[in-house]
Amino acid sequence: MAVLLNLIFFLPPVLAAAMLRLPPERRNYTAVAGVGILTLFAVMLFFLPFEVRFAFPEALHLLFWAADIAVIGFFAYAGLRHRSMPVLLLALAQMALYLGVAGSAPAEKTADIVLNETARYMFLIINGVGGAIIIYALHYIQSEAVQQRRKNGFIALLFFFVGVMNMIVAANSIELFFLLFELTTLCSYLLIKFRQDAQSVENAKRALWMNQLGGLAILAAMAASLTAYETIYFDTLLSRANGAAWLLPLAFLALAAFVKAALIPFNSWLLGAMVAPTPVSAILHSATMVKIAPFLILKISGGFDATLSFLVALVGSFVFMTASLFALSKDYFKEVLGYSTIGLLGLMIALAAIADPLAHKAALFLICFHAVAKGALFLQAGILEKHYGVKYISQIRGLADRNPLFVAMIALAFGALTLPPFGVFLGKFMAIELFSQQMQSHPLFSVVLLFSVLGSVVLTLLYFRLLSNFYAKSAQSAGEGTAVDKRYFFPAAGLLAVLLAGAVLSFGTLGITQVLLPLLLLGTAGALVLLFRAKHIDRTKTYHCGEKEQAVLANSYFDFESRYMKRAQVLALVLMAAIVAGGWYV
Amino acid sequence: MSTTTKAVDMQIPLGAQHISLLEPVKFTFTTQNEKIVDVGSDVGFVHRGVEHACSSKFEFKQVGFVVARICGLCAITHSMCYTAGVEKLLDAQVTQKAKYLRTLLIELDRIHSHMLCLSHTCENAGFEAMFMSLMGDREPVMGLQEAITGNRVQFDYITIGGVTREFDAQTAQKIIQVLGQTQKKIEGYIEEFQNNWSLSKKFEGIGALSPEGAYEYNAIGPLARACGLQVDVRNGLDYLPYKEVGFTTITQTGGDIHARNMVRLYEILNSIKMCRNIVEGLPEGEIQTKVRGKPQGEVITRLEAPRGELMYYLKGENKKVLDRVRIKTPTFATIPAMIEIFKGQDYADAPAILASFDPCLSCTAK
Amino acid sequence: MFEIIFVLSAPLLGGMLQGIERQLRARMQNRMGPPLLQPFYDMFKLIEKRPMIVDEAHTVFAIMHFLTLWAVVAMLVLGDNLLYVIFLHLLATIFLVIAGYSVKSVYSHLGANRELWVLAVYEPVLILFAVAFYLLEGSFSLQSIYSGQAHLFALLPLFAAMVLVALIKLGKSPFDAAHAHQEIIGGVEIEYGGVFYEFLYMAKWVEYIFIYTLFWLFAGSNLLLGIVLLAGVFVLLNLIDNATARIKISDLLKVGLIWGVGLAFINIVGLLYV
Amino acid sequence: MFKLKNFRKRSLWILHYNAGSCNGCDIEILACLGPTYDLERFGVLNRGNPKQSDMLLITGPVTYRSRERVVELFTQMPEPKVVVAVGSCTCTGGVFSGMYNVEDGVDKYIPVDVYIPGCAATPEYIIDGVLKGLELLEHKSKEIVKPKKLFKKLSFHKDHIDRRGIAGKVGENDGKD
Amino acid sequence: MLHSLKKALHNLFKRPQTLDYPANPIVKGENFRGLIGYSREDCIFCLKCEKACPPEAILFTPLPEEKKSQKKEKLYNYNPYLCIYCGECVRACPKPGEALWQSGDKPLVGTQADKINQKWEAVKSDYDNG
Amino acid sequence: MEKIKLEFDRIHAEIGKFYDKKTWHFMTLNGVALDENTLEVQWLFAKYESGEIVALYTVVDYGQTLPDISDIIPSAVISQREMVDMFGINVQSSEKGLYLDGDSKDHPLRKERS
Ligand code: SF4
Ligand code: SF4
Ligand code: SF4
Ligand code: SF4
Ligand code: SF4
Ligand code: SF4
Ligand code: SF4
Ligand code: SF4
Repeated sequence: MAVLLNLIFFLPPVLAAAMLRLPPERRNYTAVAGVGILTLFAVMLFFLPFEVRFAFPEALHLLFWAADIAVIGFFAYAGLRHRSMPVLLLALAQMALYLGVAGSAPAEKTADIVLNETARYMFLIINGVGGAIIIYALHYIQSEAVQQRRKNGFIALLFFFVGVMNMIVAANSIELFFLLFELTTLCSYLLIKFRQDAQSVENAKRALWMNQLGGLAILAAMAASLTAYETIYFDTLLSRANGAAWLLPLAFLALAAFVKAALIPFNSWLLGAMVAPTPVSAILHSATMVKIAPFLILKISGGFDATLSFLVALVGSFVFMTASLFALSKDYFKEVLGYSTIGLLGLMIALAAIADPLAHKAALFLICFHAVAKGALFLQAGILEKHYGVKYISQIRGLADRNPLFVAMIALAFGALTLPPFGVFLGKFMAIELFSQQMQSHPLFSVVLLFSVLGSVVLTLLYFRLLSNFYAKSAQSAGEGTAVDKRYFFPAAGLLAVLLAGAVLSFGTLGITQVLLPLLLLGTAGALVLLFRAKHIDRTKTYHCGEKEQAVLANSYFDFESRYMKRAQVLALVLMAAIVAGGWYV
Repeated sequence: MSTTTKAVDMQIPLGAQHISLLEPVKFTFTTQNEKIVDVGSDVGFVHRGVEHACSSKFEFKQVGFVVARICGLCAITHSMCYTAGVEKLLDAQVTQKAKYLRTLLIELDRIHSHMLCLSHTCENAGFEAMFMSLMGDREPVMGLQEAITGNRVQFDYITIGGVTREFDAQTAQKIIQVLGQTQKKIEGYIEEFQNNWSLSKKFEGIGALSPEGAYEYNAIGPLARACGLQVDVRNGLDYLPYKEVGFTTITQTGGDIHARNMVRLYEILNSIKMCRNIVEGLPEGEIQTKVRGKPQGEVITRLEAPRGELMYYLKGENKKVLDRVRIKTPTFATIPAMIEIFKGQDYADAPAILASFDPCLSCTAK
Repeated sequence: MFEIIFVLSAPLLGGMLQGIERQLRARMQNRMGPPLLQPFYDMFKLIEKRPMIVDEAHTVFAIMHFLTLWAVVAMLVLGDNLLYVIFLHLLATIFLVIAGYSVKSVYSHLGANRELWVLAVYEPVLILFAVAFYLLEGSFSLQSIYSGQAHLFALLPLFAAMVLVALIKLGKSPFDAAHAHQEIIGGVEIEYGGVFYEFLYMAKWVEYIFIYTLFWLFAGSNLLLGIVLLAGVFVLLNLIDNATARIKISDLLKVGLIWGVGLAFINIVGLLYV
Repeated sequence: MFKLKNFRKRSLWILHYNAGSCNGCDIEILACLGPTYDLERFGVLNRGNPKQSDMLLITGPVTYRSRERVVELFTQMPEPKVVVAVGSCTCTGGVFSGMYNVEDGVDKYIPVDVYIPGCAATPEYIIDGVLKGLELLEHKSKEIVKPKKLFKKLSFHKDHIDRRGIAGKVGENDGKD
Repeated sequence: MLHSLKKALHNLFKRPQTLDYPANPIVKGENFRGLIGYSREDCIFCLKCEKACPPEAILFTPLPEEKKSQKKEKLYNYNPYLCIYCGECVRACPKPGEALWQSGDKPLVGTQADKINQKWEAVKSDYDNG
Repeated sequence: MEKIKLEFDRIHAEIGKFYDKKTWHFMTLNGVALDENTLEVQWLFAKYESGEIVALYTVVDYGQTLPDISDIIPSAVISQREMVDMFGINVQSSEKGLYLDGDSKDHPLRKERS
């Protein structure tokens, strides 16, 4: 099995290398085959009945050490090249801290790699959803106006990213985790920069230094862990810190997670990533990068005490509410999706922070289904941009008339984020129950509950509003109702199929009627919309006060973001500071 | 790359047909988030051509009945204003009793018209019960008008030289009794309009006109008086005995819907007082004097209709048909003000603001 | 068995309720009012009208709105999970909102938009309502709520919040901005006529049953209290409707979020300490 | 056995349009909706929406600018429907007959089922008329009644006014919705 | 708000103010202005009423040939759907109350079958020709 | 009613000089067709305090263009539009179509009509 594990770690980099070399035709076949194999591995590993742990040979450790130095060095170089003070300074700080930590780390005999249940789920998402996105990207990237070499590089990077992700979810050594964390930062930096215009470079720099902060937090966690618990391994740390009062390492790790999850106030890096080609957003939001955050919290929340658990949940739910609210102010489709990702990550983190098996299950549900649904949505956002030339919600109006099937697919993806019986709904549903439960022992959790209730309502509102735009009639619907390119269509449709199939998973938590009834209703609605053609029924015009002219329609809009962003950021920062303080004193 | 949603304008039509409208008028509100930023209007739906008909088709004796049909709500003020003008041109004398009776009817009309306006404003503010209640309490007043003139709405009571009917002692008693009841009801409404929480949300500070704006836009009637302007044509009339029957000018400050409502409510009380004085102090005498001759010359007469100043300009050239009849109606001049007031308000308030103007498009467009 | 009959006849019962309400309202307004069966006369008339539609999807969504609401009531009455029922109720609202947007009519769009905003007020209250029962009963199971004791007195603030929600959901002033007749002529429902309007009309009846059943939960298994409670709420809602004007949607949001959600939240926190 | 017909006659939703009246009849319609006359006893509701209305209450002699709106509203109402002309000026033009901007009664444009005389028509007449309309509604078949063309036979100033000729296509769905 | 609440509650236990017309007829005052009444016997055919009437709701048309008898007798036509019930005709009439009077009767509601406007058109063309 | 004649060229200036918004209430703009070609145009004012009425007037023929006074008196806009409709005289920056449809060639209140 360790072989399989090693394969899933090292096949992607190999594929990445292949992508760089192969001519386009063969490149595509190889990529599709590679994705297939990876997904197969992930599925096989998923059904593995036991935990796998092993350590890498010493030589590899040295390689990792060298890689670390190289990556940090590259960051320093990037800082110099872009004349970005934060990047340079952070790189230097990281270098110093890393050398200090690595130098003083004791020799431990523990597994570097641990394959537990959480990791198995993550494999599925990373390889399944990530794979679908890569396949989609194969065609998508061809329409970019760059040289073929860079297009290949793009695909290669995506593969490499998947590889890194595969390894990070199984990493048990914090040092290794740090390296991979930095590598994801690097990947995202390169991907965001892909189009190389001023905006892209600017946003890539921002993503870089913010994520470096996360790296720094991990280094700080390592340092703290070394001083108090003399280990740089997750499992050892958790077992030693369990019941202990001083939880600073965990607090720092949580901070790193917050940065990766782009929680407010770090939200700007993820939103800035929108400048890159759509597959980048898709892969960042669904399968990779940001998912590290809830995953990390899941990993370490076993060591949380009640206060830390509450504080992290508070940050999570607070961000859930505010990010959902800010999403309402956005018109750019991908940004709306971005904010909603941030919000849902907040909820995942809040759930993951509760040391309770059910909470972990809920968090996992959310992670998985959010990944699938968001992946699908981003792919569809890409189709909207490339195929229909639509980027803004206000332009979306009336699309349902032109391509009902496509819109039904989007509707399904949105539905999967709010409605029963889909996974994300299930997560929210369980969250409310869990928080209510927590409340009984820890009354302050009522605030977490309130935030999540409001957040989930606002999010629902957001999705409805968005969705209704597709069905909205407008005076100005342009373009033709052509079929969407198959190469775009299939990855998205595949993900949706997974979503639907996933509803089955909720059977344990929901009863049969609870699962089937909404499916039936949705199905009827969909079927009726597609099939109901009342030829014999007369048509009338819409009522316009007896006048004949055309209506000029528009949505209402809001400006929560510019009004409340500052306050939200300050509040979130205060809460995060409280976490560090809590880790120190409690 | 900040792409916060842009301000997109939505155009909300109100009219020509709309449930909150009694009369056809068309406003097109350009709104952002239901806030009105611009208003387009079309007020000409009810144009029938009365001015033209009055100087071509109808003889001057008939015109009184025609101009009454410019508007059913203040039909009596139209016929009064016209008749006063013609009487001036003919140099006719009218008995004191006829003058008193004319005033009585005009004030009764004001009572029912104000109550209607208030109830319509409440209906448009979504207060159905208040609409019902006011409409119910208005009925006795309508009954009085029918008892006196023989018709509930178009009284056709004033003729050149006097009035058509008088009433007996029994009716007089009934008038006093109904007025007493109505007064009590109105006092109740005054309290309710001041204290109802939801009405304060709907009316206070909404659709406000400043005193400056009132001068600027030539506001008249309750609209101006709600801004504190002392404008009431009844103050200086020579052909109706307002001074004797206890008229006072009612003003309020604030200029919002609430102030307009209060002006109307207090004016109803004042009208009730005047009516009572008239019925109790009705002079003896004939109600009709014979009038001869044909109108000759130019005259302007003014009268305070429920909605404000009504003006007639008549020009006769010693013929049966007048040379020119110019009617300036209360709402006519305030349409620019209305459009100004709408801006910056919520669309949700528009129907109530509109109703609180008590606009009369049928007379505006004639 | 009783439950099943109740569910099947929910629209009819709602219609009766509306008939009584129209009569009650009329009497409060000092007039005779329509006959008790008026809603059904309306129904039969609507069915007889010549069908006219604006757009197919628009029509379908109205039908789905009705069906979903009915399903929601079924789940509620048959004793499912309270929280689940409340979430499923969202689905009904989605159909309505999309229906509102799917025609090129200003008023319909305004109505749909407002429908969304009022959702932001009542949905949190409803969820907190479910949570309150969770805290008291230990689960969201409606079965146990129906057979449990009456919680009205532990949940008085929440009860007040629910009255607010009921006013919003049943379209009564002061909180009926979502389908304000004098502004947007019924909002979402404006473009429907004939049979297709009938679905929305009946959906309103079902909505009555939904809301009043939620109130029933306050009484638990106490039948007498339940009946008194429902009658009281019924009269109270109509009294409020008859004593207030419609406030604007922005005011509604403020009042609803501060008072509705506020009261519900305070009640829940209170439950933890009592 | 119940028949659908038995039920229909007691529900009547109205749409009111003022086509240039003096408001006299309109306020009497309002009075009818008020508590003293309470039309809701007969199931009457003022819907303000042609699509949900069975009866079109028209007041006013139909001014030139109103005529297309009248037809538009009429066509948006689904059958069976009745049109009630309220007030003398609506029936025949009343005092306004022959004025240059009026069309002398609605029946030039749409088929009128009930004529309520009076200036103003009192609530009593209006209730009579509405009940008459209810009766007719019961008998009305579902046949489609088309509005008449937009024209005025007796044009007051033929040589001055050529705008009467423009009879727009009204009321039908132009496929843009 | 309290005032309205009290009122609503109070109304609930009161008899409604609705006049149950048509179940109970509405009694009109004696001088209610209804239909114009006409007596052929008393009329002197001075045509003053015709001239006075603003909407021309009274028209005198020539009698059919065979009926033509003494003096200047003509056929009285009255259109209650055109009449505005102002009473001017009665005031103009030299024999008010005998030849012409305003009754308290209410006019009948017309229907399509009554062909109101067509019939009046015919009267008007008679009048124009006469 | 006092009548003051204005010279055609000085209408705007004279009204501007005369009109004080807190003293004078602008009632309306009135037109009286004198014969087929000439029209008397009156700007009617009433004093707030005493009710005294003043008519500023001028005699024009239909070819002339009246100045726009809505910068002095905003509510005159609508009267001016009415003049355009009823008499077919031009008023600066006021179009037709307040009451009559834009395509009407008719001017009901001109002398030759009655
Ligand atoms: S005034 Fe009120 S009741 Fe009357 S038609 Fe208008 S909205 Fe309806
Ligand atoms: S001001 Fe209004 S109420 Fe008075 S006559 Fe004119 S239209 Fe009628
Ligand atoms: S707003 Fe309209 S639909 Fe809503 S309750 Fe009032 S009358 Fe009924
Ligand atoms: S029929 Fe008479 S009362 Fe009715 S609207 Fe017309 S003019 Fe007014
Ligand atoms: S809002 Fe309209 S439909 Fe509703 S009760 Fe009032 S008048 Fe009737
Ligand atoms: S019939 Fe008479 S009262 Fe009625 S609208 Fe016509 S003119 Fe006015
Ligand atoms: S009452 Fe008036 S309208 Fe009727 S016939 Fe006599 S004069 Fe003519
Ligand atoms: S005025 Fe009298 S007498 Fe003369 S024609 Fe008429 S009814 Fe006859």
